Formats: sequence, C-alpha cells, structure tokens
Amino acid sequence: MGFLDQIYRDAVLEHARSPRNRGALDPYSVKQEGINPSCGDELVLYLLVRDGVVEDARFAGHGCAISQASASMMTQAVKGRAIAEVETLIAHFKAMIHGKGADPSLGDLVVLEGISKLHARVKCATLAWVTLDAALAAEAAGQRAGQVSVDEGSDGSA
Amino acid sequence: MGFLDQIYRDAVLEHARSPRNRGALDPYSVKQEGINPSCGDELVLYLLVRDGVVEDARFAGHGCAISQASASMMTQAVKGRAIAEVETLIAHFKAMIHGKGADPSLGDLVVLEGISKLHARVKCATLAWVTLDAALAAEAAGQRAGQVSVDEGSDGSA
Amino acid sequence: MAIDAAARRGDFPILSRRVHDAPLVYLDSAASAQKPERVLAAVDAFYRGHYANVHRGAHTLSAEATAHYEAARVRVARFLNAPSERSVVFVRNATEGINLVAHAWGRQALHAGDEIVLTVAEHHANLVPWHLLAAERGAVIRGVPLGSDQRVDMEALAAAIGPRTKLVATFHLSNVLGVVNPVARIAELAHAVGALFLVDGAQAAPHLPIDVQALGADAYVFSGHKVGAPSGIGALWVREPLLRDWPPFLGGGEMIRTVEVDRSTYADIPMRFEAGTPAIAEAVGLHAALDYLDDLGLAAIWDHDRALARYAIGRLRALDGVTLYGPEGDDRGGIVPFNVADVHPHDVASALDARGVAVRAGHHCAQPLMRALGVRSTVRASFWLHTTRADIDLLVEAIEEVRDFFGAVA
Amino acid sequence: MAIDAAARRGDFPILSRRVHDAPLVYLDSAASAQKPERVLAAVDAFYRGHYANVHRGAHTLSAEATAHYEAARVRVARFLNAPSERSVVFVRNATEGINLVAHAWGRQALHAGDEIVLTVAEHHANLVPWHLLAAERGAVIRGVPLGSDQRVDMEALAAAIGPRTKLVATFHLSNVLGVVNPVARIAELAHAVGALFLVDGAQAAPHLPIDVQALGADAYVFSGHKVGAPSGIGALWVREPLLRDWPPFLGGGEMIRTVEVDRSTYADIPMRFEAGTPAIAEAVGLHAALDYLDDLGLAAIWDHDRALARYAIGRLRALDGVTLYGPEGDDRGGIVPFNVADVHPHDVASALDARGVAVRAGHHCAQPLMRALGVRSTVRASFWLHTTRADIDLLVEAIEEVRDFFGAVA
Ligand SMILES: Cc1ncc(COP(=O)(O)O)c(C=O)c1O
Ligand SMILES: Cc1ncc(COP(=O)(O)O)c(C=O)c1O
Repeated sequence: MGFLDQIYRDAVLEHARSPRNRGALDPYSVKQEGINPSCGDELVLYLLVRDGVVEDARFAGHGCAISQASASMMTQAVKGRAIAEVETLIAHFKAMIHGKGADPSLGDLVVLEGISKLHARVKCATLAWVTLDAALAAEAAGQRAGQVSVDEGSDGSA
Repeated sequence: MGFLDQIYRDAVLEHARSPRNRGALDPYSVKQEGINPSCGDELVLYLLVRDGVVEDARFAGHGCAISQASASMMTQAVKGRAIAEVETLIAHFKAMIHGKGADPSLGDLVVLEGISKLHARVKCATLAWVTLDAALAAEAAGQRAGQVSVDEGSDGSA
Repeated sequence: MAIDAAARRGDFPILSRRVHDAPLVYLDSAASAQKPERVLAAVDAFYRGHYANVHRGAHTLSAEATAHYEAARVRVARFLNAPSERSVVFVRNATEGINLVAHAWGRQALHAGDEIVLTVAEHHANLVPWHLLAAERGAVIRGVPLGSDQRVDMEALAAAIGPRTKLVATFHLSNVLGVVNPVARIAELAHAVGALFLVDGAQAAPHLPIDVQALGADAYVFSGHKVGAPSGIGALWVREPLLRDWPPFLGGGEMIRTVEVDRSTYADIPMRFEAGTPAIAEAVGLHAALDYLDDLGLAAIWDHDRALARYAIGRLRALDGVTLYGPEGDDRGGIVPFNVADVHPHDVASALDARGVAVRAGHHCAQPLMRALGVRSTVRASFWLHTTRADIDLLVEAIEEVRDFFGAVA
Repeated sequence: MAIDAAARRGDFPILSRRVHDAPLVYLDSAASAQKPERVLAAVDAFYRGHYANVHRGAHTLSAEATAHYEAARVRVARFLNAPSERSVVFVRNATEGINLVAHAWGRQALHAGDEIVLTVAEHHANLVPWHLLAAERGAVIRGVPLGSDQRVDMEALAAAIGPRTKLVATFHLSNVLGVVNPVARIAELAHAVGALFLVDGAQAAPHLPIDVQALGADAYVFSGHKVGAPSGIGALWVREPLLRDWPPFLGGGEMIRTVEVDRSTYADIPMRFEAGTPAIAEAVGLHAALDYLDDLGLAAIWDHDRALARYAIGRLRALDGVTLYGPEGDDRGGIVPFNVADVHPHDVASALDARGVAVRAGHHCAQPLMRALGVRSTVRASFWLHTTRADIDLLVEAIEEVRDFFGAVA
C-alpha cells in the first residue's frame, strides 16, 4: 500500500486518532458549521477572536481521517495568530491541496500535501479550511453563527 | 435525377399541377383541418357523408407537390364509396406508404408508393389520409369540425 | 443461459485499465455502469454515417437520424413491455423523468392538503422533486419507514395511503439496500384510492426484467447511463391515456403545433414532452445497450446478481468488524452496503481504491435512509453482469488490509 | 489565419459519405453541426479510459471523470469569456437553458401585468417557454416586428421596453435571417429599465466570437450539438450574483445540501441547477469541440461564414425565380433562406437531396418570422467551417435542375 502511505502519513493518522482541540468552545465569538454535501460529513468550528487575533479554536462534528486530521492540525496552526496571518495560511493551504506546492509557512501542515494527488479526497481536507474562511467572514460581519458547504467558494478544481 | 423520377412520377406531378376536387364544399357534413407541424403545411378536408356513403369530398389548404397530389388522388378515390370501404382504403394506403406493399384495391394510388422510400416525405403523403381518418371519426361522433396533426396516430414509423 | 461474467469482462474496454498499478475492479455499477464495446461502436458509427438533427429535415441524413431515434423509442417500449412507444418520453436521466411528472402532472393535479406517499428508502431523485412540488401546491408528504427486516414496512405503507393520497412514488430496486420493492402490491394500494403510482426504476433497469403492465405502474423512469448506455439519456414511460392529458413541461421547438409571438398550441404525445434537439446519438446508444442486455437476458442477469450478492454477503459477514446493511433473501440483488468498525467509509474507499477496487462511500443520495439505518454514510459495493467472484474475493482481501492499515481511527 | 474549408472537410468523417450515389454536400449545419474526428475521439477515449459517475465516488475513475467534467465547465466559461465557471450550468440544449431561466427566475420574479419583450424573429425555443410562463404568471408578451431591412426594428424595440418590462430575450444570430442582432445595444435598453436580458446564442456559438461581458448579457445559452459537440449537452451562463439568488428548478441528487423525507435544502451554484447524473461524456465532447473551434479561431470562422454568405447570395440572386430572404451586410452570416418560384420548399429540398445536397425546408421553428416574411416556409442552406464555394456551386446547379424538373407546380 505504498500509495496509501503517501496520503495517510503517520502524522495524519496520529492526528485522526487523537485529534487536538476537539469539542465546543465557550465563550466563542463565532460558531460556524461546515458540511460536505457529497458525503454528509459535518464540522462545527468555534473561534474566539479578540483584537484581531484568533485566541482559541476548537472543532466538533464527524468525518473521515483526513478531515479530522486536517481540522486538528488547522486549529493548532491558527491559535494565537492574527487574522491577516490566518488568511494567508488559508490561501497557502488551498494552494497546496490543489497541487500548487507547499509554502514553507505551512509548517507541519505539509504532511497533508499528498492528498492533492487524491482528487476524490481534496474536499475532505479542505472542509475545515473552507469553514474557517467562512467563520472569519461571519466574524468580520458581526455574525455569531453560520453554515457553509465545502462546494462553495470553489476555485475551479471542484 | 433517376431517384426523383421514382418519387415524382408523372401522374403525381400532374395531380400536383392540376389538383382535382380543390376548394370548399357546401353543404358538407364535416370539415376537418389537418396540419403538419414540422413544416406548417395545412389541409382542410370537406366531406359530404350521407347514409354511410362519402358522396363528395373536396380539399383546400397549402402544401407540397406530394401532399397536394396525395389529397387530389385521395378525394377522387373516396368519392362514392361506403365508409367501411374508405376505412379499408386508409389502412391500405398507410401500409403502402410505410413500405409494406401496395394492395391492388389502391388502384391509381400506387403511383405514390415510391414515397415510402423517402422517409423524410412520408408525412407529406399521409397528411390527407390522417385528416380523412380524423374526419370520419368526427363525423361518426356527430361533430362538424376538427383539427388533427399528422404526428398523431403515429404507428411507430414517425 | 447463465451469465459468464469472466467472458463478459472482455465486452467492456475500460475493464482492462489499471488503477494505482492494480487491475481495475469496478464495483460501482450502481452509481453508473461501464459501457460495452457494442454501445460505443453504435454511437460512433451513427456519428460517422447517419448523424443529423431529427424530425426536421427533408434530406436523407435527417430521415436516417430520425429513423434511428424513433427506433430507440420503440426499443425502450419493448424493454419495458409498454403497450406503445407513443408514451415513451426521452429525458436526460431518471431524475428529469421524475421532475417531468412533478411538473406536467403534479402542478395541475395537486391541491392544498393532498398527500404524497414516499418511503424513507427513496433516492433523493424521488424525494426532492416532490418537496419542491409540495411546497408550491401546499401538499403534504407522508414518509413510510422501514420494517425491522429493512424492507419497506408494508403495513405502514398501507396505513399511509388514504383518501387524500394523490401520488405514491417508490423505487423498484433500492440503490442502497439492494432489495426489490413489492411494486405490484403497492400499485394495488395506490390504485385503490385512485392515486397515481410512479416507479423509480433507475436501479431495476440494469438488473431485472421489467414489465410495466404487470407491475401496474402508471409511470416508470430509468437512466441510460446505468444500463450501459451513454450518459445524457433516460426514459420516462407513462400510461398513455394519462400522458395524453398532461400539459407541456419544457417549451420550445418540436413540441408545438402552432406558434405565434405571444401564444402557442402543442403537439401530441410523445413530442409534446420533448422540447428542443434531443439526445439523439445517446438514444442510439441506449438502443444498443438494451439490445446487449436483452441478448444476455435480464432474468439471467438477475440470477447472476443475486448469486453474487449471496456470495459477497457470506464472505463479508465472516469478517470481524464489518457491518452489513440490507435484507437477505431471494429479493436481494447485488448492491452491498457495509461499514468497517472505526474506519470512516471514505477512508475505506480510498484504501480500496489504492488496490484498484472502485467502490462508493457516502450517503448514496439517500440521506433519510442513512438516518433510518442509524449511520451517516456507508461503503457500497455494487455488481453487474461483468462482476466475478474473483472481484469479490479481491474486495474481501482489500478490506482485511484496510483494517490492518488504519487500526482504530474513529 | 483564414479558414481552409477544403482541408477542414477531412476533419469530419461523415463528409466522406455518399447520398443517392452523390457525394454529401451538407448545408444544414444550422440545424445541427457534424462532428470533427477530434470530438469523437475525445468522447470515445473518455469512455474507454476514465468513465464513472461524477461528484460522487471516492475512487480514481470517479475523480478523473469529475475532473474532466469540471474542466469542461471551465472551458465553457473561457469560450464565453465569463468571469467564472461557477455560473455555468450544463443543460441538454439551448432550449432547456431558456426553460431553466423561465422556471428558476421567472416563476418568482414575474407578476401579473409584468411584460416580456421578444422579437418576431425568435426561434420557438425563445418563445414557447415565455408563453408557458406568461400564462402562469399573468404576464404580457410584447412582440417586436422587423424593420423594412429585415433586421429587428430597433425603434419598435425601444418603444416596447417600458417600466413594466421584466425580461428582454432575443437571439444573437438569427437561425433564419442569418443576421447578427445588435445585442450590446439591446442590453442597454433592457438594463435602463432594470429588466433581465437573456441572449439565445444557439446560432452564434458556432460562428462568432462570444464575450458575454462585452455583450452585457445577464444570461446566455447555447447548444453543444450546433458547435460540433455531441447531442445531449448545452450550457447556460448567468451573471453570478443573479444566479446565486435563484431557487432550484429540477430536484434530485447532486443539487442538495441536506435531505429529509419531507424537505430539503439546496447546494450552492452551479450544482443547485444540475439535478441527477449529468451528460458527462457529452461535456467532455463539448470541451473538445470548443478546443477545435478556438484553435481555428472564431473570428476566422466568422469571416469565412460571411464571405460564403456573400458568395451564395450573389450566385442565388442571379437565378431566375429564386427569392432570397434576410438582410445583406457585414452583419450577415452563412444562413441563406430562399424559395424557388412555384415549387414548394419541401419539394426543392427533396430534389436537392437527390443530388446529395442536404438543406432544410420548413418554418425553421420560427413560425412568427415566416408570417412576418409573408411565407409559410422556405428552403434554408446553412454553412460552417467545412463549407466551400464548390459546395455552393453544387447547390446552385441543383437548384437550376429543380426548376427544370418541376416546371410550374403551385
Ligand atoms: C436561434 C436558435 N435558438 C434556439 C435553438 C434551439 O436549439 P436546441 O434545439 O439545440 O435547444 C435553435 C436551434 O434549433 C436556434 O437556431
Ligand atoms: C434508485 C435511484 N433512483 C434515481 C437515481 C437517479 O438517477 P440519475 O442520477 O441517473 O437521474 C438513482 C441513481 O443514482 C437511483 O439509484
């Protein structure tokens, strides 16, 4: 299963088995639901944003190893970062997962790069990130909750 | 133009140029409109039916050489015939035009047999006959007028 | 004649493909069937020799194309044992067929408080059009649950059908449970209250002999792409006296009698329901696909299908940590949904794919059924006439490796 | 690069066919285009190597099929110079695209007394959907006549558009008159009153460069079969902020977000408008056809088209007893309707067919236009990139023989 090993790297399986930052956050500034209509998986992302900084992030919901690992690593990566930095990270992550190479700023997240070769699973990896994107937009608009589908904001690589 | 000659036999062209029984009939027992939606051609058929016999038949409308010749020859053929005989004639004509051979009872009408080879024009030849069929049905139902499309009563050879 | 699946593999060019360096084992026929050489050749020959628009031209190609297209309609009528091809309407797929009924029949026949009876095991294609219609007309949807045997609960169905029921719409073969619905019995219940009875034959058409008259269906739909025909074509059959009375759905060329700038009158059936240039070559391909299936014999295909289902269920049940769904019995065809303990269906599917085994994972466009089964999603292996026991053995082997690979990932 | 039509003939396998012992001269491209080898090869290779259902599976073939299908969407967006592929919806044909707008937009946007502005030169596809919608919503249709030059009367059009106008829908290139409509100018008139502006590009797509942004269209439709793609596919583009707000049209799989037995929520664009398994291989074929056209260059094709039109009009005008329709000028493409005195168009077409020349005869799905021209029907010769002057010479020769053959048949 050489091909599988490239996708399900040890770090990915480890995060999937023991996800970080799982559960609800209270208080939170925004609670965003993200769904993948093609499989029915859902993720609930909680952010606590203060003074332009993501102070805390947690997630709940159900999904495959890839979506869970991606969400777990994402929450780790964004905690304590300024919103502008997080937005750059989102852009870099999406670029990587669509096969456009991994920016060094992605750090540990590069273990997810292999998924770019498994087109059928790209949406699993991006679910958390699309949800994060929508959460930041909701937060900026002064909303405390929202729902987004991973099909939205497609960039042609649907 | 050998192929054309088989379709547009001299008798067909002659009937098309000098159609018999053209014009309205007054009095009439039924006036039936027949249309060919694919080209917009229309035929108006007038029948005078008395005691189960088609005493007179005339037609008006617009159409190609084939539809005009077919209507002209048809009105000649049905005049003076009992309705049951006319119905048999309709069946024989439809069989011939769909390539199933010409019954001897068709008489002069056999000059139209060549059209069975020109699938695109079969509806031109049947327009008058579909209209006749509908006119007899209308008459039997005690109606004096009706409209029918040549697409109706299709027998799978549309 | 029994189906010789190993020999049939050779009929399907794509089956010689390799995936991730392994030979392709295609166990996703329920999502869409692969195409036999004969279908590809028929479509190609049609484009190279006889293509033109239909019903329009006075020239040879157009007449030939029309004859091909209309012959396909006659062929579909024969496939369904319909009394006449006049009430066979070509559509894009089963989904469009159901939507056509919802619009042409439903928008004039349904009134506030009228009821539509559906089961929880329907594909979204046989749910969503009714949701849209019910919302517009103020109709009420009654959902029938499964019984404890994972078949439609016939008592609950009988109880749901009542004087206000205007439509009963259900599947012939379930795309998840693999089970045949007792359609003829349901027809009686529907007709007893004067309801329209629509059968979603999307999964049945590739697998079982269909006789719309014996089934008592008022309307029957299926998709070409699931019977080995090209994508982009399907058929709706409706009992003729009914269809004749329905107003048009889509408007445009071909479906008219006369047109003025601000009004029109409409053609007779079936043309009234086919606006615009149809899927011509796709109809020709459908004709070839139905010939292929009938040459093999749908009864033989169904026997093969059931034998494979029994074999697969037996082997999968022997695996630790594998949960199977769907009833067993003589009414069970080759659609086998399952889950592997502690591994998400998508991860299972990717791991099988890495071994060349193509299965589907997800809700299979049957979210209410997933809820009824108490799961979010499943893996689904589905078989067809080219599926062999060796394919199923490879599936089983690959599942064993999946468990080893993932260990326990929640 | 100018079009070398004689060389291009070799790209179309069917053009080597014979009809009634004569070489085929295909002058019916406006009804449907023949298919270049490249399109047939692309579709065939797709079925043999990459076919599966899209957007559904977790396996390799399904991912490949989805990538092919979505690449076709991006390709269509580029062909139309649309800002994004998100608002490109695949449909069966131009007709279905217009019906989609009538349902998704029209049924919620139109109210009693609202007005729809159409021209008398529209194809039935751009009339009948509005008749059905207007009848349902109590809207009023205003038909704009032709001016004395057989172009749309722009003064009458401006006068017909008023404060109650909710939609202006018109053709880009006329399927009968062969003339280009001043679409950008009409867009301004429509937008000045806040009306939706829909452009029927069915005939323009094979012949002219299209830029939906420069044209100011809110919605644009075309059919694949007229651009050399397979039958069964077409595209609708709608300006994104508009499309995003429209409710669904057809319901089923793929277009949902969540489904319960009695209700659903819907996906974002474009999926919201694509219920069920789409015309997958047909989209792949459309991609190849658009590549073929863009490689040759739509500007060059349009030049070729206009040069042929000038040549044909010149030669036909020199024939006694031939009446031509449609304007002349730089806005006139290669669609040439005519009549032969005292010979019915259908008889003309059959006589031409006997010489291998395929033309169409009839009302060309434009009955109101026939009335405006004072005829019941016409013959129509239509050209494309493989049409040569030699083809037109054969047409002219054959028409001369028609007159001899028929003499005067009313
Ligand atoms: C101008 C115009 N609009 C619409 C159509 C309808 O196209 P289709 O039949 O492919 O839907 C046609 C083609 O016949 C056309 O020429
Ligand atoms: C039972 C059932 N009904 C309807 C459909 C819808 O078929 P299509 O997507 O071809 O319209 C499917 C296939 O997915 C199905 O399995």
